[in-house]
Order: sequence, then C-alpha cells, then structure tokens
Amino acid sequence: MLHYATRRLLGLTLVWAVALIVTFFAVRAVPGDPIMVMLSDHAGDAALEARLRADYGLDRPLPVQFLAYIGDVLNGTFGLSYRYVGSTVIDVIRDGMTITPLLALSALFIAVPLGLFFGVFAAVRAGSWADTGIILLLVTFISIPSFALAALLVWMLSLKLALLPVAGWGSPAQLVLPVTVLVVGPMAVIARLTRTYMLEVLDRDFVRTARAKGVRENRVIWRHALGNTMVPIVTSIGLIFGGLLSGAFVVETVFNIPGLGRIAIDSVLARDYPVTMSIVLLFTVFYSLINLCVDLIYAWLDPRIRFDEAAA
Amino acid sequence: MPIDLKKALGATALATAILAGSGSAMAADLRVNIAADPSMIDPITYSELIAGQVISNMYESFTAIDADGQVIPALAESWEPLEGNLGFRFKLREGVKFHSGREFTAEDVKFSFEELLRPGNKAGLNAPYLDVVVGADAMKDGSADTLSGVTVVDDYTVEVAFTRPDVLFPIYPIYLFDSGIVEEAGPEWYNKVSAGTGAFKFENWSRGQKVELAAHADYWGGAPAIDGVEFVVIPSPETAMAMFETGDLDVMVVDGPSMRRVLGNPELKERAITAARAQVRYLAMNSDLYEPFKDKRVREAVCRSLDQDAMIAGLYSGAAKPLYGQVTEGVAGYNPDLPKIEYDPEKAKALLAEAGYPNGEGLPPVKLSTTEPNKNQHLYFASQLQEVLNMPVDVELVERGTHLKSINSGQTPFFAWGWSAGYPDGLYFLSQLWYSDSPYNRGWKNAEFDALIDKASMTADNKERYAIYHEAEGMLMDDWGTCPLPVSTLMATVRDGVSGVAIQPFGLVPFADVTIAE
Amino acid sequence: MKLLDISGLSVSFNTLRGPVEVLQDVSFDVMPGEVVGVVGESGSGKSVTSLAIMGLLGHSGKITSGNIALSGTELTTLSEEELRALRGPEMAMIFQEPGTSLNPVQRVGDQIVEAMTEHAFCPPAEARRRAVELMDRVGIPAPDLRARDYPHQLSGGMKQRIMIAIALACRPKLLIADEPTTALDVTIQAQILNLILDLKDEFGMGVMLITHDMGVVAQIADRVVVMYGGQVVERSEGDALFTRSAHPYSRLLLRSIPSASQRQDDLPIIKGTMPAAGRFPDGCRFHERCPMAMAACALSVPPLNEAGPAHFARCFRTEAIDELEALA
Amino acid sequence: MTLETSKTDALNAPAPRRGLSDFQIRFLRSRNAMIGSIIVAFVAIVALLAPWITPHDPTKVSIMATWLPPGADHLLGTDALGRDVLSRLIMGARVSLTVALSVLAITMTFGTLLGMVAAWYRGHVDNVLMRFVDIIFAFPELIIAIIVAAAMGPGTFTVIVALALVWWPGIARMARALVLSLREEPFVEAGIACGTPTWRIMWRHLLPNIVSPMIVRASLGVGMIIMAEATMSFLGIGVQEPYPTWGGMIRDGLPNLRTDPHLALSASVALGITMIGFNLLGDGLRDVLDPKSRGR
Repeated sequence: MLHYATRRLLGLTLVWAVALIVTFFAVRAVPGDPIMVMLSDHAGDAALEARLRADYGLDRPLPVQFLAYIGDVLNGTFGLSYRYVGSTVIDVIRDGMTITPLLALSALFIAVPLGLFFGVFAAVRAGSWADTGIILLLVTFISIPSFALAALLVWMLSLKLALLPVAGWGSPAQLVLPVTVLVVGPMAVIARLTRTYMLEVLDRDFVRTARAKGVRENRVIWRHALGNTMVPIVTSIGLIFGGLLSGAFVVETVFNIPGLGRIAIDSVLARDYPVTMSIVLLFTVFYSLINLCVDLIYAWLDPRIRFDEAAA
Repeated sequence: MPIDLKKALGATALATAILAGSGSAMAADLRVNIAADPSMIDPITYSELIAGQVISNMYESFTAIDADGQVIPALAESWEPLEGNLGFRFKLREGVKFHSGREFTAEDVKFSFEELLRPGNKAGLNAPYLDVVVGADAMKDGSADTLSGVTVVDDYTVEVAFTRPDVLFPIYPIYLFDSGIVEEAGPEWYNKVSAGTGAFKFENWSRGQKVELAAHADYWGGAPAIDGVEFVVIPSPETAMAMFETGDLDVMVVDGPSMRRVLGNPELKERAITAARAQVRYLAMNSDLYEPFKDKRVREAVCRSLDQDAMIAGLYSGAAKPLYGQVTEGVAGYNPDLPKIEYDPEKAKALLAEAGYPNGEGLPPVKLSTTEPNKNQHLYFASQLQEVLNMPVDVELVERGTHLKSINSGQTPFFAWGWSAGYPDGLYFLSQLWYSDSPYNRGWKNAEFDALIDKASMTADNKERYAIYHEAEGMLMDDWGTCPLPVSTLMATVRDGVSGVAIQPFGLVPFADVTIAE
Repeated sequence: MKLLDISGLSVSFNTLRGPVEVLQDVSFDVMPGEVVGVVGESGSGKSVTSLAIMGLLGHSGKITSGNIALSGTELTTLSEEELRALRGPEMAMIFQEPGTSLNPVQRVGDQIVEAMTEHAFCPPAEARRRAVELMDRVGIPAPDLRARDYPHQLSGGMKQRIMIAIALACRPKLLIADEPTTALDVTIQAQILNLILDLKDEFGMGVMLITHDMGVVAQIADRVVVMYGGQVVERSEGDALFTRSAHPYSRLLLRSIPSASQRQDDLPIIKGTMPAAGRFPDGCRFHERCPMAMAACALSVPPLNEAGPAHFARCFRTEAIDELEALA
Repeated sequence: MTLETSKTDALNAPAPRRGLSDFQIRFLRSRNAMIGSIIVAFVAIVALLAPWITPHDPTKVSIMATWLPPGADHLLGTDALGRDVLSRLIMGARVSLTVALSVLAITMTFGTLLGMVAAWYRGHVDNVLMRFVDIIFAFPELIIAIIVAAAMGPGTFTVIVALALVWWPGIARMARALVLSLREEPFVEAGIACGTPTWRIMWRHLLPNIVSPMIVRASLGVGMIIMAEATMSFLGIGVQEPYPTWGGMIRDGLPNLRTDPHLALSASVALGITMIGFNLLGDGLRDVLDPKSRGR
C-alpha cells in the first residue's frame, strides 16, 4: 500500500507539473495586462510602465519568467503579488488556504452522512410517496443555483428573522449559512447516488442471504447493503469535492469570506497572475490529493480491489 | 461507516472555536465598509482609490479638504511662492507627532519626497506631483541620491524649488511620512506599521477581511474620541446593506445599486449623507477613428440624443447630477452658469441630416466600448442613438485593463468614461482629458484650448485662474468636443448614535472627529 | 408432527402489467429428518415457494391465500420481526449462486458469526469459536485462517460450504437448499450434496431440496414434489415417482436423468418452453406441450388426483399415462 | 425467462417490439419521467417559439420604465434598463438550451468516440487518452471554464467551448468503462473471432449497447450544463449582452433582491424549474431504460 501510494504520488507530481505549465501559459493567454491594471487610469505613461514591467520581471522572455516562477514555487513564496505591492503570494493566500479547505471539508462531513441517510431512507421506501417526496426535494436541492439559495437564506434567516449574521468570517455563527449553502447540493447528489446504488444492492443475492439468516433489517440495510454501495459513493465524493471547491467561489463571494475562491476571482480581475496561478495550482494539488485518498479508501472499503486496479 | 464522523466533526468544531476567538470586535471601533481589499496601506505605493480611504486616515499632506470641500492648511500652516512662481516656501505646523512619537519636521518632508522618487520603490499616484521639483529627474534615474530642489531651512521651514511654475503644488495630496521609520521598522515597513501624522495608526490587516486602525493619542488635532476604525472589506453592496441593517456596520459607503435602495427606504434615506462627486463623466468621440465625428454637427446630434434627466431618473434613481461642462460641482473652478444641454431628438435628427446623414443613412457601423460595470449606461446610449439617429451602434464589453490601455492610447473611437479628481481644482480635468499633449487626451484637440491651460497653470490668483478655466471649458463645449454625462452622487449612511461623519467630494472626511454614543 | 406443512399456498407478484399469480394452490409437507425434493424447470415456482416459506418474497410478492406451518406455527400471519426470529434457528436456506450470495466486503468468518449473534444464539466469543468449528465441519481446511478471508479469495465450492455453515449456524430444524449445486463444478456437486445429507442426519433437520435435476432427487429424496407453472403437478414417495410416475411432465423430466449434469435448457425431450407467469394457457398449464393432451385439457384445470398411496398427480389422463411411452 | 428476475426481465428481453411497449409503460408509469418530460417539453417549446411569443422586444431599453414591478403590461416587470423581464426570460430559455444542446452534441460525439477508441485499443492509446482525461479532471471545472473564458473573451461561443472542454472527459470515461465491460461479452468476442471489421463492431454492436446509459447521462447532463452556463453568466464570463441569460439576469437582479425581487426570482425560478425538469427526466429515463445503471 505504501508502495502504491508512493507510486501514485509520483504520478500526481507529473500531473502537477503539467498543471503548472498549463496554468502559467493559460493565465498569460488571458487578455489584459497586469501592468495596465496597476497603472489604471494612468495607463499611457510609458516610462512608468517600463519601470513597473522591469520591477516585476515582465519584460523578460516567457521561458525566463516561467523558470523564475518555478523557483518561486519551490522556495514557497510563490513569487510577488502584482496587486499587493511588496507582498509575496503566500502572504496574500495564507489565510485563504485554511479557510477554503475548512469550508469544503465541513460541508463534506455534513453532506456525506446526511446524503447517505436520505438516500437509504428513500431507497428502502422505493416507490412510496415518501420516496417520491424525497426525490423531488433532492432534485430541487440539486436544481437550485447556489447563488440563489444563498440569497434566499440570507433574506430569510438573516434579514427577516435576524437569526444569523449576513456575512463575514470568524465566528461559528458565520459558518452556518455558507456551509449550509455548500452542503445542500452535494448532499442531494450523494443522497440520489445512494438511493440508486442501494436499490441495486438491495436486489442482490447476499442481501437475501443476510435476511435468510435472520439478520435484523436495520443491519441488513446499513451494514450489508450500504457497505456495498460505499465504493461508488466514495468515488463520487472525489468529484463532489471538486464541486465543493468550485462552490467556494460562489459562497465566498456571496458571504464575503476571504477564502481562496474569492481571492482567485479578485486576482483574475486584477490580473494578479502569480496569485491566480498559485491558487489554481493549490486547488489542483488539493483536489488530486483528495482523489488519491479516495482511491486509498476504496481498497479499504472493498477487499476485492487491489491497488493496481484502483489506479485504473 | 467508513468515515469516522465523530472525529471529523470534532475537528471542525475545534477549528471553528479557534477562529471564533479572534473574531470579536471592540465596541468603540467605527466600522466602515470598503468595496475591496486595499492593494496597499502605505503612502509610497499608494495608487488606488480604495486604499486612499484607509490611507487618508493615517497620513496627511501640506493641506487637507474640510467637510465643505474647502482646502485648509494641515501639516503646512502657511506657504508663499518663491520668485517667479518657481517653487514654494512652506511654514510647517509645530508640535505634530508621528505615530512613532517622533516630531514632524522639515527633514521628513525631504525624506518623503525622496522616497517617492527613489527608483525601485514602486511609487504610486503621488510621485508624478513631484515631477516639477528640481532634481526629480536625477532622483528617478538614480543619478542622485538626494533631491536637490528641497531645502531644509530650519525644523519648521522647507523650500521646494520647481523647474516650471506649478501654482497648485500646495494642494496636491502628497502624504508626508516619518523619516525615522526605516530605522524603527526596517526597510520592509510598508505592511507592518504606519508612519503618518494622521488621527489613526495602523494596527492590523487581515487580508480580504478588514484593516484595523487605532486612535493616535498624540494627534495634533486632538485625540479621536473613538478607539479606532475598522475597514471591513465587503465587495457586494447587497451584503454591505444587509450588514448595515443588522447593525454590523456603523457607516456604509453606498455605491451602485444600493443607492436606489437607500433612496427608496425612508429610514435609510434619513441616515444618508451626500456630496457631489469630484468626478467628470463624458462621452468620447474620436474623429480620427470614426469619420462622421469630424463634423461638429454629428457630435452635437449625438449629445442631443441623450437625455441626462432620464438617465438620472432611470439609471441613478435620482442620485446623480447633470453635467454641462467638464469641471464638476464641488471642485474649485466649477462654472454653475454653463447652459443646459437640452435633450432634443428633433434637432438631433435635423443636425444629422444637415451633416449629410439623413435618418442615419451613410453612417458606418461603430462600436461603443466599455467594461462590464458600465454596461447599463452604454446599452442606454446605444439604444438612444439607434432610436433617435438610426445610428448603427453596438455595445462592446472589454476587459478593464485592455480597455484602459486602448482608450489611453487613443485607439477606442467611441466610449463613455469618468475621471476622478486627484486634487481639488478644475485644472485636473481640463489638463488631463482635453489638453492635446496629455497622455489621457480623449480625442478632442484644440491649440487655443491648450494655450489657455498653459496660462492657467502659471496663474497663481485663484479668481483669475478660474476665469481661464471657464473660457477653456466654454471652448470645449461650444465645439461639442464631448457630451458631458451625469455624475452620480457620493453617498454614505450613518448609524444612529454615530456623529461627526462627514462626506465631501473626495469621499469621507477622516474620522478624527467621530463619536459613538453608548 | 409435520415439520413443514404447506397447504393451498398462492402467491402473486406485482408487475408492470398488474398482479401475476406465480404460485397457485401449492400443498406439500416435510417431516423431520426427511429430504423432500422439489423439482421443476426454472419458473415453475419452486424458488418462489421457498422464499414464501422464508418470508423473503419482498415488496412485490404477496401470499394471497393458503397456509404455511412450521412446527405447528403458522407463518403467514407472523410479523416481519417474528419471522426474522425464526430465520436461522428454525429454518435456514442455501442459495443457488454461492458466488453472489456472500457479502463481498465482510470476512466469511464474520458472516457465520453474525448468523449466531443476531439471534443471541450464543455469546460472541463462543460464536467465533463455533464458526471455526462449523467451517471445519463443512470441510474447509485451515478454518481459522480461512475465517479471515473475504469471499473473493475462496473457490465456488468453498463459498457454498460457507453458505452451508451460515445456514447451520443456529442449528435450524428446516433447511431449504435452492439448487445448491447448480453453479458448481460437477466434481464438487456430489461432495456438497453428501455434505448436506450428512449434516441432515447429524443435526436431525428436515431438508427441502429444490432442484431441476431428477437425477439428484432420485438419489437422495425421501419424497418428491414436481412443480410446473406455479402448481404442484405430482407429489409422491420417492420410489413411486420414479417407478410409476403419474404425470406426463414428470415422465418426460425423468428421461433427463441420463444427462443429469446438464441444465434444464438442454432437456431435449419436452417441446416448447414453459410460458412466463401470467401467460399460462387456460386449463391444464402443461397441455400445450403435452404429447398426450386432449380437448378437455384446454378447458379446465385438472385437480390433484390420487394416483396411488400417498401419490397425487394433476392430470386428466393419469390412467392412460403409459401411452406416453408410445407417443414419444 | 425465469421468475426470479421477473422484475427486470423486460429489459433483457431480446424481442424489440415487446421491449418498446414495456419502455412506454414504464415511462408513462414513472412519475419522474412524466413530470420531467412535461417541463422539458414546455421549456423547449418556449425556446423554439421565443421570437414569436415574447410580449415585448427583450432588448428594448426604456429608460423611463426601469424597475417596474410586475403589472398588466409587463407581467414580470422590467429590469434596470426598463426591458421586459418576461420577454428576456423567454429569450433566455433559447440561449440556455442552445448552449446546452451544442455542448451536449459536441461532448457526446467526441467523448463517446474517444472513450470507445480508448477502451477498444487499450494500451498506449488508452493510456495517453486517459492521462489527458485525468489531467483535465485534476482541475476544478469552474477554473477551466474561467481560464478559457478569460483567454477567448466572453461570449456564447466561448461558453460552448469552455463547457465542452470540461464535459467531454466525463463522457469519454463513461463510454470507456461501458465498452471495457462489453468487450468481454460473448457477442463481441464472437464478432472479433469472425473477423468483423472494428468499425462495424463498434457501430453495430458496441454503440447500441451503450446508448441507453449514455442517453440517461445526456439528459442529466443538460441540466448541469444549463447550470454551468448560468454560473458562468453569473460570474460575468458567460453569454454577453444584448442576449439575455438566466444567470446574467440573476446576477443583475441579486443586488436588488429585496427591493425588486422579481428579476432575480423569476430567473431563479425559471432556471430551477428547468433544472428540475431535466433532472427528473434524466432520473426517470434512468429508471426506465437502465434500472441497473451504475454509471455516474
């Protein structure tokens, strides 16, 4: 297993390297010149422009800039921010680096059990009105755009009922709304998947065996049936986590949370290349690590899977 | 269950608890929203309006602007021109203490100027004001280490010599800072401490969240009554409004769509303070890039097709003022007597026909370019021009940086834009936007106009100078060099119990005199 | 006393096109210590019968009439929880596909232990010890090691032995074996059958052996029930059926004995295929395929007539059954 | 036919005539599929007829009639430029569906083709293709969309390209997985053994067998693409003015949610209902076509 993990990590390094290259050049393909943004209304002052360009090394050929960026990544500063004068990228994103994963992980740890519960609940009542009701509810949850849901919740819970703070970051109460908005979609996705897989597994022979030996129905469902749906569900959790990271863009914007998502959007608008690239890189690393964990969890969940297969 | 939920949830709760510890705000801090994280908090690299809101509470210049928009002495108590208007001798205020506790003297003025010009310091908006100072070029290209044009006469007297007359120099907002700061906090002091004389000093900057300032007890104007100021970063006006309503903000700077909301809500409207904005707006028509604009009648037709009153009502919900020239109310040299530009579609059509384009026939297609935030205005212009003149206009949205470069290099034929004053004098607008040699010239050029501007910058007498502005501005308007556009009002709302918050055309007055009841 | 007594059992399933009756008026019994063979093609209703006994018909299946008594206890009126308590200690079942009938993500030892702990049959520690003993008893070498294996690590025969160990864990009085050897290699089949017979004697169980294989039945069944189209078509002592079968379907099935190892699809002798449930013809359900059918056969369902001592057949032409030999 | 599998046997039935009628019955019986298809049909008809059924010109600016509340002349009121919200909503359906169907057509064609090729030839072809897919998967999709949008400049074509780029790998992976499992099936092995040309095996044997899970995926995909398009428009990198989009309407309406909820709410509701429609239809189709589907 250690061997496998090492091998996968090596493979991931390759992916990260590609990501680094792609991001570097893609970000530079974006129209808009960071120096022009710095100059703002004063764009046109050629002397100032040339000076700034030299200050930030933007007058050098692209390959040189690229090598310099790799150096900055390796020394952990990720280079100088274009927008925050005199700050390194790591200074800009340090707080965000804990905030966004915290948001995404809290949402995941709430969404998974809730999703499993609703999915199982609906599956064991397949075809009943309770099932139809839950499905409709889940479809609605999946269908509501997160920005609309956020606005609705703020309007109801913060403004009309004054129960929760409107926005911000720092207190547990300020976590409630953003996490709720993040939870709803993935929870519904997991619930729907769980229901589908449960329906299939509940038809399988070993479930009948469990019942035939007199296992209590609860244990049949939660231990035997659900235990066998975990592999596909865990697979999708990897993807869902990617969705949560993306969801952070919207939620952090709406709730004014200084996480990586909002910093990323700000940096794109400000043409703060080094920050944008670093965040994309971080997201990529984070996301691929989560998927590696998912693959490792597979093998733990399903003894039939050998690590070689999990990689495929 | 494969995931240890208890452990996982426990970890989250713990993390939340840790975060909560650092979150509570002090009761006597004034909480104000800013629309974006400032890019800097130091006076050297200072180069954006948002950062200005924060920095102006920490740093001061020779002069300041009071709540009525009038220039008043600040760090300079008085000044007199040197011979031939080639410089000024400033008498500095005595007994002014920096945040470090050191006393402000003439050496600090010299130091500040030098730091602004020193190569590699990435100086921002304030450095260009020093271009007229003797020795500035040598400083900039690194051939001199000191600024020869600045002479420290004694601790409280400093002379600044110019290469050419610049009568407005004393009102330029050049922030002056502590020459002992590098010794005290090291060369990387920018984001760590403040080195000003203002009523507040830097305390903490949580990026993306807030900038906290603390009261400067030794402030020469008297220690502030509040403990500090907290600038909360809130990009969404909707969120800002919600936070103001729930009492999470003491002062809300109102922008964009929120203005409608404030004006539509009697309770909020009552708490609103407003000022004319020190900004001009204009529709630029570059005749080099779009042939029909060469004809003055076409330009007039365009201007007469736009209804400023309708725009103010429909797009600004009334929170804007019409503009009939290129100097705005609240800025010295404003001419209140300029004739109103009437919305007159019939006359517009007639003018266009006279120019050889009856009912728009023969007009080549043209793009009206702008950025996303200004989209609505431009959609209105396009629809009016299509409807009234049958002009083939399309709106094109361009990324901001690209747009700025394009308009500043004179490559955009047709666009509307605004220009905010850097100092409280009408010369700023006239010399930057419509002076032929300005890097920001917007497509109308006139030698007589240029001559008037040159003359104005050498005229020390205010009254005399304003008369020149009026003449030049009249010349620009008579030739329909541009269509002035409405300028939105500056607005802020103030929570009950908070007093002393004032707004002037350049924004909120520093919060030195604010008190919070309770 | 009868161990299992089924009388007049009818079961229907809800399908897309409405309810379909898949069992009609099924009656037979099993005595303690006895092997009853239930024979028929797939779809004849033999598996549904066993599921009905176990109470495992699921949501779509429903007992519409009839009774099932296990050691005198009426099962059809029991609650789900009461039925569950009986599954394991009173009745147990082995399925056709050992490959899919074990939980793939649970160690096989645990699956045996679970059968006991779920009924508080014995304390967990003892259950663990007993599980290894059982594995040893059903012929698994190195049982203490194999107990830690997952199903995919075992061969088909081994898996079926585990299934048997699970079924026997709580010493049931009735063992239902649904085609226990069909999915296995021919060489293993006999071993498993012998194991079941040995265990029957050792545990004193009644066994209901479901199979399509007349050969197997001939070898080990004390009594035989032949099913077709959801009905019992013939029921007798083992010998009687083989020597004097009174139903044409049984007779034709018996001809398959020489090729006992083949699957039912290969039965070459009976023309056509059995219709799906709900599509049975009126009258005798076999008449369309019956070489000796007559007009009356298509009009009404023949009753289960006595054809000899403890021997019943559902055919109008039982007396003329020997004509079949001539026809075929 | 075995009784034990009677619940699902209709699906495995070889006779096409019977399968079809079963499909119809299942479809008509499926509450999800019915509600979903009614909604989808409604949205599709609205989108198709949009230019003829909008009560006003959706791009007509009326500066003196801004922010009108819903009323007789403007059933859903007007927006910040006095444009009729209902008309914009109707045109928005057209834009959303155009984008979604274009993306779907592109990704389904290329994704399926590449997935099949990867699974069929395995080895290096598979390795290269799937590593490429992995890399795309390694980026959160919104980031890819943002980069593409930023690089190409916003616009309808950009949205289609960006979303197609994000979507095809999922399709390819699914097609690959389906073909990999089919490859071992006797009828395919028989085909190979008989020397049937590869393209023929793919076209005649593989494709028809992966069609129904792919259709399910497609119908669920439409909803997700519409949402993605709306999110891009919401973030300002989507379809541009003067074309109305639901995402753009929500973005424009959100700052005024409390004073003038009609703009953001009507677009949110339209988007939500359309999403519900496609999701229900997709779920329903899955239940009907492919109850054992395990594809994601």
